[in-house]
Amino acid sequence: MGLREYVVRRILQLVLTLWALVTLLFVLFRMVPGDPTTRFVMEYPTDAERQARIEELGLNEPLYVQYLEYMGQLLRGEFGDSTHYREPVSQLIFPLFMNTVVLMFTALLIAYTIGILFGAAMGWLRGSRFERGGIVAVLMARSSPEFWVGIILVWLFVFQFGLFPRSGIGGYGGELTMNFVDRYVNFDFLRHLFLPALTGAIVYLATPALLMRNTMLEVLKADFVEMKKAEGLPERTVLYKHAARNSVLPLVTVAAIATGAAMGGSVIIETVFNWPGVGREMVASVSRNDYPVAMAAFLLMGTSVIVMNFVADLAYLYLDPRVKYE
Amino acid sequence: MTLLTIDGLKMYYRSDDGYVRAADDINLELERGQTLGLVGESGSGKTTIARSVIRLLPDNAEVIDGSIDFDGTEITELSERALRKQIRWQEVSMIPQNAMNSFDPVYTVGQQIVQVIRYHEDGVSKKEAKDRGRRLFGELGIDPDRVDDYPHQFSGGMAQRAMIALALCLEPKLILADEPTTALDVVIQDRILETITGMQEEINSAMILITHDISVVSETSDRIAVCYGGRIVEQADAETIITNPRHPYTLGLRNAFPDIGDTDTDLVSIPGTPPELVDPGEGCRFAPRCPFAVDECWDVTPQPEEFDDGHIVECHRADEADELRERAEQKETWEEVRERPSQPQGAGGRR
Amino acid sequence: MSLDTPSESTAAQAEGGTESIDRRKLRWRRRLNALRSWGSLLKEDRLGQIGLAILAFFILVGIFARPITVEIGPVWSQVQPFSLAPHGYTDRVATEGLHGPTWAHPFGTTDLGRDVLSQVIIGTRATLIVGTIAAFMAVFIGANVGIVSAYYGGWVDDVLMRITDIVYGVPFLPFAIALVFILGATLVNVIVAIVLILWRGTARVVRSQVLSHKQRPYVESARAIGASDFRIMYVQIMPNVLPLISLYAAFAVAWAVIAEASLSFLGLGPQGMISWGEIIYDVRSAGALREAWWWVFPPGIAIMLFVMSVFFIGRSLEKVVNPDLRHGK
Amino acid sequence: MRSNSRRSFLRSVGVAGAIGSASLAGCFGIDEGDDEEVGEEVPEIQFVYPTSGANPDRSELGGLIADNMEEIGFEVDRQELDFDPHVDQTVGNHDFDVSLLGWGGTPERIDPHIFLMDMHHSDFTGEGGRNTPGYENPDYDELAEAQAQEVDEEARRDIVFEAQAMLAEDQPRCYIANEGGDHPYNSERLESVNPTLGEGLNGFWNFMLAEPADDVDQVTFGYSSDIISLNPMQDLATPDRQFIRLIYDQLYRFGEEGEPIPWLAEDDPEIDEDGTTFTVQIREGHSFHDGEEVTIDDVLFSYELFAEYSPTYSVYLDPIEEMETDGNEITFHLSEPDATFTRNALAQIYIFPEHIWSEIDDPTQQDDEEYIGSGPFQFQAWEREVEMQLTSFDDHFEPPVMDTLIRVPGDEDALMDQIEAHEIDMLGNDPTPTQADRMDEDPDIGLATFEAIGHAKLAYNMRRDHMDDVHIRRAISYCVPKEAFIEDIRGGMGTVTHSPIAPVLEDWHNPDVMEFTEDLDAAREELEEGEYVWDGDDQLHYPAE
Repeated sequence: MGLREYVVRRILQLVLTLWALVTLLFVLFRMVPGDPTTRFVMEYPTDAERQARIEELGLNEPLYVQYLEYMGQLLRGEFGDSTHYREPVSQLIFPLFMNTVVLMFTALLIAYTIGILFGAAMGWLRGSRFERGGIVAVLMARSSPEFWVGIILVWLFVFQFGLFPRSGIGGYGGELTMNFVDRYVNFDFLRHLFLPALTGAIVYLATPALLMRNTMLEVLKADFVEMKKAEGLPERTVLYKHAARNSVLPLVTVAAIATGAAMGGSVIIETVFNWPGVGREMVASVSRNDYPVAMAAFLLMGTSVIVMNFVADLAYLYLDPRVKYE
Repeated sequence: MTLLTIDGLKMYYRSDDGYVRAADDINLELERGQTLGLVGESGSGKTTIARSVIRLLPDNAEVIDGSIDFDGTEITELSERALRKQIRWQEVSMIPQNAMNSFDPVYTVGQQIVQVIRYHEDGVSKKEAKDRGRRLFGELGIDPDRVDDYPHQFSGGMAQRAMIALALCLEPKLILADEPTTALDVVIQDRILETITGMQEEINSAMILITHDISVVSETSDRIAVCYGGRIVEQADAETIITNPRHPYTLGLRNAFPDIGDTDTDLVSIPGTPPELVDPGEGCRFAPRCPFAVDECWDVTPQPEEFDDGHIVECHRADEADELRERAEQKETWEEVRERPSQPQGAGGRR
Repeated sequence: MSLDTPSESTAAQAEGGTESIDRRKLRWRRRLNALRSWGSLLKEDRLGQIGLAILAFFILVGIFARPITVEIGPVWSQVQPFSLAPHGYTDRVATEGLHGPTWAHPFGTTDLGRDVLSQVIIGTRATLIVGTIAAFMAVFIGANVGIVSAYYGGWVDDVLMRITDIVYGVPFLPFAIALVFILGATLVNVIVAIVLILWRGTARVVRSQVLSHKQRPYVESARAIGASDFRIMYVQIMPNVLPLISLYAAFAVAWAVIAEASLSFLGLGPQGMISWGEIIYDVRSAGALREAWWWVFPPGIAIMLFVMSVFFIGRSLEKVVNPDLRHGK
Repeated sequence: MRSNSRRSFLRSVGVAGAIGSASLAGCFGIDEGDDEEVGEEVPEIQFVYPTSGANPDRSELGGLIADNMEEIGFEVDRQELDFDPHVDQTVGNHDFDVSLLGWGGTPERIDPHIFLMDMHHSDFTGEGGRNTPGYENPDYDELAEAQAQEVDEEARRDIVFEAQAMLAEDQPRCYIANEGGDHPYNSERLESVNPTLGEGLNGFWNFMLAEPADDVDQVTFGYSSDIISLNPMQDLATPDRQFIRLIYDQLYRFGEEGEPIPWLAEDDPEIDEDGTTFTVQIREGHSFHDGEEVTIDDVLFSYELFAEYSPTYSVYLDPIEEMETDGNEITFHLSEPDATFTRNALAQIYIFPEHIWSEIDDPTQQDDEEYIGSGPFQFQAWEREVEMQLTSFDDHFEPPVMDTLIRVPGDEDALMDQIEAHEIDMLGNDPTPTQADRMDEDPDIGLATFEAIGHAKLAYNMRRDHMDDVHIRRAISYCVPKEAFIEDIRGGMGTVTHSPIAPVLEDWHNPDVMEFTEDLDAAREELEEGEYVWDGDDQLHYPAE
């Protein structure tokens, strides 16, 4: 199978998976007991008015019609209107998605930077007390659900030391802008970002650290590591510039997959820190029977997973050392 | 003038079953500009001996006794930092067996040459360092522009030349060449070897050439030491070892390669496996494979004995060498060993 | 490690049905080999030992947390009369609510005057039940999908692997949240939500491992003497991938427990029982996170320890599956 | 949740220690259950109450009520539901026997009309109607209709009292408590706050009168959900209304005591003798946020707009036959006398700028991104789930004290933490008893206490035969630990009630109605009176035929 054929096949598979996700979503959210008008039931004195609302939302159509309409809508790049907020879902969800991306990207960036350095050190010092302790520490972090890590951090940094704000994405009363730089690149935002990002970083640290350690153990068997030592280069140079540099390649694919998965994992962190992101919005919209928003949020998270899995596969193609170096 | 003196070196490896005596009672001397051939099977300790000079050994290696004097510096007592900064590559460089795998695949060869030059020599700019690499490439018969290539873009022979360039870039006093041609095509082997010795003479550095192939060292070395079971069983100038060896193991080695000695003899390999080095006990370590072993050989460890000038042998029957030499040329002599009931060996695997 | 012993099994197969006892012995030996090699590894693996000890502790706590009564119609019998938890998890044992640790209540009391220690002890059960059942079911499905997919290949493989890919595209927690919210927060729904996603990992790795086993001589010779597909898959190949499956089972337990805790934390935990995640949810909804450390730390630490113990065991199992990870010179 | 726990709230205190040892005793057993001289078993009671996620206090209360019901011989099918499914199943589909829900109270509901009419009149028993119990009593219907048309306050009060007494005896619902509360605020940053009846710090007069400290130029207000929409032509949740009325003015506003006071209107409406004509004169010289003057045409336009498009308010405008304007006066001609017209129509319809809204094709869609009104606050900016920014409209005839108001939505527990961390200034939600205790001790945090007019209540589904018996309903009402709910579960926040009209509404509340408090003996007596019997297992049965 040639490279081109592989990529084409992989893209077809991507499309199939997306279609399946959309269909799954549709089925899932049509299983909801009750309907979106429940929330307003007290506001509708008569059945007729409630019925009118149901018709307005198109919920009286046969399921397959609703399904086709939903698919058509998505193909046009629309998510429909929120039944709760009565406004286009896209308008509501994209700022939230951006918030989530910024949060999780920061968390992963920290996790992978520290994880890789830490994992490299563990591999380098194999069999040492440092390695054993490191493994236990990393597993301990990974064994803690996100909410637990978040709660500890809040307890420590907010309640005990009062160093960081409790929740939200920024101080109040500033300019509300969608401009990326104005919105995210300022001290106040970063202060709010710190704890949630750290929570994610701690939980996500284990994968790169352990993987890095394992690939390090492989790479350390390579002749060139011995050679670099023979050249008299300092240990740190050999470790980070050579051994770690070589071990890091397989991690790129893992990082891509983790990025996708993290979008879905943001739910808990966003809930703990009241972060206005797509995960928290999903939980909220599910609980108020706002299908279009819940579906869009779910779809965005699912699409992130699928696309990043795809990116990981392609990255693997280009980065596989056997392809490149032999 | 003596460059390197190894005196009574015992370099052991710790293991769960006890010490592995990888280098036991080693005595060696090397003059400036001279080439020493270190010959032996794999596991004979030749690599350990050579690498002891730069202490490039696994974490579990331990100097039990003895000294290594390199150009007035006691290697065994040197700090890690000083060793790195002053000895490794600056004074002693290395040519490994597999050049391809010995370059870091993610950097160009040029970058790796520049890196090592700039680390050891202060005040050299990147450009100067790279120019030196290009010059070396030229002298070694590689297109200088290829310094910008990645290791995987080189052929095996080219990679080995590039490695030589790397080894010579600091003009070291000693080069440890560890089976530098084994991985290569037979046709290229000789040319590479010539290149190495040619360059070595040019910058007047000494060399320890490690090989299992006695024919390689016979042509290039001034002196040859034969290793067996962690000991140097025989050493002398190259001529003596080739024409007048006294240790049965050397006799056997000589038989294993066609171009030395009489050309019409059949190729004979030495039967059996190298000895167990954990707690080897008393007795000659070669005895189980030696066709000439007598009772004394099993019980008493032979001590080094000097014959002619600098010809040192560890064998109880070294003085019977002439007779043994004749018998050793017979294939049957070695076949007998194979049929001999084997002596019980220690349990457990080798290292 | 000798997980596969093709020569043995080929020999046994070749002898046909008459020597069934020997054959069975060999088969069992092969199965036990993996276990035994884990056992011997475990002797040197401190983390694995600690993991086992913690897990055993939690299992005992779970069993003896409260008496277990089995009712069949009007007849009931108490199969386990012992009660480790001094109180029921909804019993009000203190009149004034939120209070720090005392001798009578070592983990303090909740805002509604309930004994935190009892809640944590009883919460072990939910964790054990969800963890083991969800993991077992997920691994059961995953292993079967993997084996069938790899063994039959062709369109079966295509279909099953496409389904696996699709499941890989579904974000775990959001899916579980949506499903549990929609179907209701019951024990069964929580387990179903977890299982529906969790099987995917096992399916992929088992498939790739079975693919390599499929090529081995022992499978070919089994086929040559006319063994059924079922027999080859489950009698010949399965024991060889068993260590891998048990490794994934360990991880599945960990993920299942974390998922259950996360759902509970969002208030979507199984109703009618208390779990560690739910205790923390209660702390949060009582607004007591700030001061009631005695209430929030025990369940949090319990979750962490439990999952950690499973990871520790997983790590030592991993060394059986992948001997390269073993230390040693 | 917690369905299998055997727990009686008051008993278990102190007794719990014995349970552990008692459970060690038995090993095998057979439940006995043969009986004579009893009729059919009373059907299992389908009791729907909130999950602890939806409402922890009421969830706890639901468990206690169910325990008590079991104690007196009912079999109970406990169904814990989240808010939406709960409303849908009970209010929407009438699938319940007993349902524990609340009913919010806003100033609009200070008038007894909704409580007496919509919630108990037989016209409202349909699915989704507010008469969830399906209470149909012609005598009562008469009273409910009469109070609506009685323009004389004294006379109306008598009718209202009588209606309450009737409801208490019939017990279509069991009114449990007015869940008044405490809203926290930062007393360092705010000199004073002004909690209002039923709304606490969400009240209009709080935003108007809350006084920031000297150097504080913006006040942040937190609430546990975001605003759905600021367009009153859409369906509205209470939090939406609470902010719409800051931006838009009405002819009359509910004053601090809950009485309509002239706002855009110059004076009280002139009502003719038969109560069918209302004339209102509007204030002159007031302008919208964009500088355009507020005219009588804007008023007329707004009333027409609401009559046509507002799903919530159009019903209040149904009695209007004709409207006419003259100078700065508007006259409403009604088809029949309406005692509630001032409260429902004049005080709740917002005045919209005609020059903007007449251009909008579909007023149910929000097209005015600037939200131009004439209210005391001006809309500035809004990002969903993040914050909404309002500033004071300085040209208003009664501008608010504060300059800037920021509304922050979020999870309740995070908001409570934020107020303690001084990240926000005041909150429109009740702290839990734990949080309230903590805030009480915090010198920087004040708690603004207010009374509620809404309540927690049980609804009995009288469409079902077994629930159509008043003895059953009363017996269950005797199972409700109202005191414990307020004192123990809610930490003292709120007041016990027995009537749909809150005690705090002294003008309308009838203090002398039949009372039901937790009393299991009285419950059994009530059942005996209904000739119910118990079998050997203490299960409740109909009498033998």
